[in-house]
Amino acid sequence: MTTVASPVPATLAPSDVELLRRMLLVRRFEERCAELYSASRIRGFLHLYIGEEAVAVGVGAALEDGDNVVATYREHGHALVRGVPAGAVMAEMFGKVEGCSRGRGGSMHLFSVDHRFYGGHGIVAGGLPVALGLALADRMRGVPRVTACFFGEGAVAEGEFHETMNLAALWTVPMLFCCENNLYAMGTALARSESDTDLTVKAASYGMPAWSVDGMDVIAVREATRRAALQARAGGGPVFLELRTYRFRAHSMYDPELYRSKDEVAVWRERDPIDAIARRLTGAALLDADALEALDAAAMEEVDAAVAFADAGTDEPLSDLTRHVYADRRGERGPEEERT
Amino acid sequence: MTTVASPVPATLAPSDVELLRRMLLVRRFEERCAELYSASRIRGFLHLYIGEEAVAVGVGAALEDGDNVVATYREHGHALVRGVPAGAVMAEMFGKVEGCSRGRGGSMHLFSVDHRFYGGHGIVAGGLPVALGLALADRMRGVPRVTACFFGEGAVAEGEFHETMNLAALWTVPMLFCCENNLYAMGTALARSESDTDLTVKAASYGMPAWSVDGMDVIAVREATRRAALQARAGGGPVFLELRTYRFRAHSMYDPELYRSKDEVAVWRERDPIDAIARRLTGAALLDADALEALDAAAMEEVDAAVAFADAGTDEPLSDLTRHVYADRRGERGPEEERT
Amino acid sequence: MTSTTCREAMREAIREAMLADDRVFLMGEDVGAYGGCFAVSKGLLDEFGPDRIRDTPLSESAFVGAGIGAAIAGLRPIVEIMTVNFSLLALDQILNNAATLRHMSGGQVGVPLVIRMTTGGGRQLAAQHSHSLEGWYGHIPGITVLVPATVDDFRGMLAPALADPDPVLIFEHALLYNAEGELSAGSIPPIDRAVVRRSGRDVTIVTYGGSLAKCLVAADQLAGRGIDAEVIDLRSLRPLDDATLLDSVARTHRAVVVDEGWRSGSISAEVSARITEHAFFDLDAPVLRVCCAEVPLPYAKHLEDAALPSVERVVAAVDEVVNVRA
Amino acid sequence: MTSTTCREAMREAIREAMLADDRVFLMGEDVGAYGGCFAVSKGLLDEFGPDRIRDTPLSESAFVGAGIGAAIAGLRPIVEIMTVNFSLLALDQILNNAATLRHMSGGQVGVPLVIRMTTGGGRQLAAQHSHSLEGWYGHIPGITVLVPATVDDFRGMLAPALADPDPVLIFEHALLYNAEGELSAGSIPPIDRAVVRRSGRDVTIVTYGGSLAKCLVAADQLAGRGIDAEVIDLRSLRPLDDATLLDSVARTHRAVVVDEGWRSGSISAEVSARITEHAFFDLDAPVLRVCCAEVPLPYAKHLEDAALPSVERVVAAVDEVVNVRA
Ligand SMILES: Cc1ncc(C[n+]2csc(CCOP(=O)(O)OP(=O)(O)O)c2C)c(N)n1
Ligand SMILES: Cc1ncc(C[n+]2csc(CCOP(=O)(O)OP(=O)(O)O)c2C)c(N)n1
Ligand SMILES: [Mg+2]
Ligand SMILES: [Mg+2]
Repeated sequence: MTTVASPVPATLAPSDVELLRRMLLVRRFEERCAELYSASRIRGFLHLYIGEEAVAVGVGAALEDGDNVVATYREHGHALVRGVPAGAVMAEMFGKVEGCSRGRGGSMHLFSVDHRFYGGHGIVAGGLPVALGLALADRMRGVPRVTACFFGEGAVAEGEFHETMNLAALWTVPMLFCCENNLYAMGTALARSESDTDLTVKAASYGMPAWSVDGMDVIAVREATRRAALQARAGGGPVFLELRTYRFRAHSMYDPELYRSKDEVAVWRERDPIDAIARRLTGAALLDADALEALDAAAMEEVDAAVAFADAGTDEPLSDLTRHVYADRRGERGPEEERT
Repeated sequence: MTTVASPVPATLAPSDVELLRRMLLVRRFEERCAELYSASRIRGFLHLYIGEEAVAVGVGAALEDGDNVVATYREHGHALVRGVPAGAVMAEMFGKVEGCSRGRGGSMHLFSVDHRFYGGHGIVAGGLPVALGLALADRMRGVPRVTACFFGEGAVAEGEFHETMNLAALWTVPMLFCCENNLYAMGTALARSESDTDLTVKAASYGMPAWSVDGMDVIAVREATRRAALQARAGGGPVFLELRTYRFRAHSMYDPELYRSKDEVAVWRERDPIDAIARRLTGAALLDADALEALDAAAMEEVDAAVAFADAGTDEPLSDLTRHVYADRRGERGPEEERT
Repeated sequence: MTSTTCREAMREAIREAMLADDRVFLMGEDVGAYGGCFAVSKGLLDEFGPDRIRDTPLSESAFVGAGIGAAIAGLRPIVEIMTVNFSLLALDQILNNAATLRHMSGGQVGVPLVIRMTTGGGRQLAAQHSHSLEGWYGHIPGITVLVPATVDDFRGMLAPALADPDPVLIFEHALLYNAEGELSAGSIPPIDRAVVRRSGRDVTIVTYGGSLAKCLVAADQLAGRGIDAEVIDLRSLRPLDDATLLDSVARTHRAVVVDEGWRSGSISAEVSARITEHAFFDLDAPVLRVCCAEVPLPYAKHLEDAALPSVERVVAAVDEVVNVRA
Repeated sequence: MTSTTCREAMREAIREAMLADDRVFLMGEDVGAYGGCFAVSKGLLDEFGPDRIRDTPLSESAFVGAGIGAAIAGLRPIVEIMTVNFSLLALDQILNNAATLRHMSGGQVGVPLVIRMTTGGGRQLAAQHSHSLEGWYGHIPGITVLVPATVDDFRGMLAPALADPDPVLIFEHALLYNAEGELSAGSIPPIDRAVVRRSGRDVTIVTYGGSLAKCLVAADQLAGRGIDAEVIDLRSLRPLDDATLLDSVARTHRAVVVDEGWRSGSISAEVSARITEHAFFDLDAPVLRVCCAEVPLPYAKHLEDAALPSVERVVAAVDEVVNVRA
């Protein structure tokens, strides 16, 4: 019930290089997104995860293939970590039918049911009740699956968050509340949005175990998530994970960042989660400069390939505009077609 | 911050007889309401407060005339304690223009701005944000007024409750959260609606002081409220009061009470708050049997007079149906009148 | 033929669905221990247990969202919202998620969810308990909006709604629960079809749900005066069955639309607009509407009665369209 | 005359109101430190301080409700909801409280509250950020719904809205913020009046907000082909100014209604129904509607463009009504 730091294993394994690989992929992918946004190839809202990669990668590494993930509009990383192909994600942002949501969702609404990746939600806290329902279904059927739901610390002020916390705990569903506490909701600092800024206390008030984790440390995130998932999967009910992190970039592409100082950002940048894990792997002799370079080059290549894939994508025919409002077999009784 | 029982003064004052008088008035008024409902003189939903009188009377006794009160659909007692004339309340339930809401609100929507009594709200938790706004206005203007908002323990599961708690604490508004914990929300026992049934813990998670009070003890309620109001009025921010009580009657007139045992009700009835204060006053030699009888008779008389007043009330003319949708001066630009 | 009430008909429909498919469960405030706030689910807790007759706390947004998630996961939840008035608290989940997820995910995420709620006025419950918003919900693409008016439809609409791959909202007028009727043998017409409840040649009265009975009474009164009204029960507000409407108007050349929602922006406006769009030259008179007065419903009975559509107002509107001359 | 943008016009309107009346304050997510999510309130925090330019947490229901309470208490809050999409979370407060309290209290409790929010699509923001629900809000008695389309109205509507004793919702189409125009000297017409933005004899195009510019372009194109279209800007969706509409249709005998909401149950349906009800025998053709396709708006630009009303579709609809023959 109390707030505890998660135990971090003393030694790293060779397989932990994979964590670095994933973080690099997410980082390079998003850097390219920013360029493509400036070039007007990507439109709409674009929310970058840069700086927060240890969270999605750490949580993702602790989940099993059969688990469910629900995320926010800042979800490129989560989708990639989940295994959604970078090409399908990029094509989505290009508005192509080869996109993981057929170009209908864009950056904020990545979906891939094949990967049990259930969005990509644009309403703050709006994904939480849906995740509760996914977990409830598993609980009712006795399926040992965990549903991880990501949300920002800003969502904690929303009523939907609290209703969901209570129901999840009351019904002991196998759900992980992965709170990405990056200290800001757009321009609103946590202390200006919560009367008590210790978010784990709120979880505790539902009788839900709540752990605070260094979200810049991918290993710590993974280990905490593992433990939480084990507990939830075994029928122990939901766990609240506060993942303390920071976004290095603006909230979205339109944000003049009036609400925080360059210094503050600089201090956090020194804790870059990619540098951190790279350093530790190097220290443990599991990585050297060449290997790191190779990993980075591979990430770049994957991103290049994704862009090429998206570039080669096709536009959905206009005649399909009203498809997928209802399941296809209902086409014949959909609402009246436009007359003009 | 922690849950504390409120200090109860050792001795009663002669003026405390007034508390008993008010509780008797509320009780007799509502007993008559039940009869009038059976006689089809009152219609719609009717939610009786019988058993819970110590809460409205105790809180009310600690408030000043200039304070604000917001209540639920179970608010006859709160309105009466606030000084809304029994006749105006009864006339409201008779649907008469002499009713405190001109017959438009009925039992669930008593209003009297003259008494700073702001309803009478039918949406569970829906009055809380409004009360927050009333208190915010005072905070912004530096007016030393307190807003007391009543709500049931069932409301604690609603998102609106949590959003309001957080904002009230964050903005340190002078508001009292008066949670009438009568253990049931319609047929839903607290343990089946909250994962943690200690409601004060939830308040604490907002950094809000929270006290649990015996809601069957009118003196305890008054004293706790006094202390809370003092604090709030002085700029100390909101206080959460859990008032532990019980409703002796059905949720509304339609409730078959399948969800609790007769025995449980009987046990609580032994703690009837009116008997309790009468006994204590008698013990303190501030009341004798004759005085009690006289008080009761006076209450009955007041109720009789209220019924007579309501009976003599008039129906609002049909031509006024669309009045009060907008302020009168807007009559000329209201929405299109019905054609047929 | 068996006589039953709309309440029992819906309860039987739920029972049957629960027995036929173990993916089906019922969830909502007080559906279990209390027996349902309108006693629709009375007895079902004993029969199916608390897992499948699932009482929820007062958390409209979370339990509707939970229904969405459970539906996505392959279950077939029936979520009961006590009344349409409280559904506003869940509107984010209904509109931004239930209605939207399939399209937004490019067809991947279907939400086979049924949401039932009571609607309507007429019981002196005043402003916050008397809304008729089913027509308003009809504006939302991605959902289907059903409005049963007969015991057959209370009995028969749930199964096809549960079989639907997309969210279906069923609005049950609270005054109908005690209405009795004979159950027909056989199945009901497809849920997306309007039905002619009374044939007539002189005017088409279009209505649904709680107003159907009033319209049928009005039609009888009109018949006594030689005006032969056809009465159409829409049954579904989204989609609207234009074909049945237009076919009728092509024969009668006059129409009156009756619903309990506020007039401006009502579903009656949509019906009127569609008739005009598609059958303008068939019309001998403007389409008229009989709706709720544009006020939050007052408690006082005489005011509430005056606000709601009445037999008299339907008759008056029909008289007007029948007598209209250019 | 001064050139300005709709964004600056609204900012100036807020500034002016704050300076004129110390009961006025602005409250909403990121209105302060962030500078407003659409930069409308940029700079106001420095000028007025955090008490009156009040940042709120993500709590739409509570801060809208707080606006209601503060208004009841005698302040004049301007509550900003970032976009209409998130207003669904506050709908209980808006409909069950703001719109209802005066009536339910028998006239005692007035709510002089202004709620501003952005609306509309066209920026590839996809389903959950692109709704146009202002017409839907027009269904609710007790509120006023304003839809400014010009710099004058962005500049001029706030003051009368704040002076109104009842809740006023202002829907600002996000694509208009950068739109530039000359501010007229003098005051705007009353906020409940529709305005003829272009006179014409052959057909009436009724529209508002984000669609006005498209309709004016369409009218120009039509003029090139000899069709003289009158363009009416509704300005207020509740109340609707029937008189201006009917006067126009009495002259043109034909009408097309254009709005960005979903077609079924749109405010265009209401406009169509009213024209038919009141001017049936003036009409030479059915009233047609150009609305959003009935889909949650897709991200891909070509699909979004196809879904939204366009100049081409307006022109096509006008062609249809102008050429219609019985
Ligand atoms: C209900 C709702 N209100 C407002 C917004 C606008 N908005 C988008 S992101 C955001 C900030 C959210 O902050 P947080 O939850 O901390 O997530 P972060 O962006 O920091 O990852 C806001 C206010 C929204 N999308 N949904
Ligand atoms: C939002 C909402 N949901 C459901 C209801 C129906 N309802 C009315 S009272 C009630 C129980 C409320 O219980 P509680 O808050 O404990 O207050 P009590 O009735 O015990 O005083 C319910 C579910 C409602 N009025 N509002
Ligand atoms: Mg954040
Ligand atoms: Mg209770």
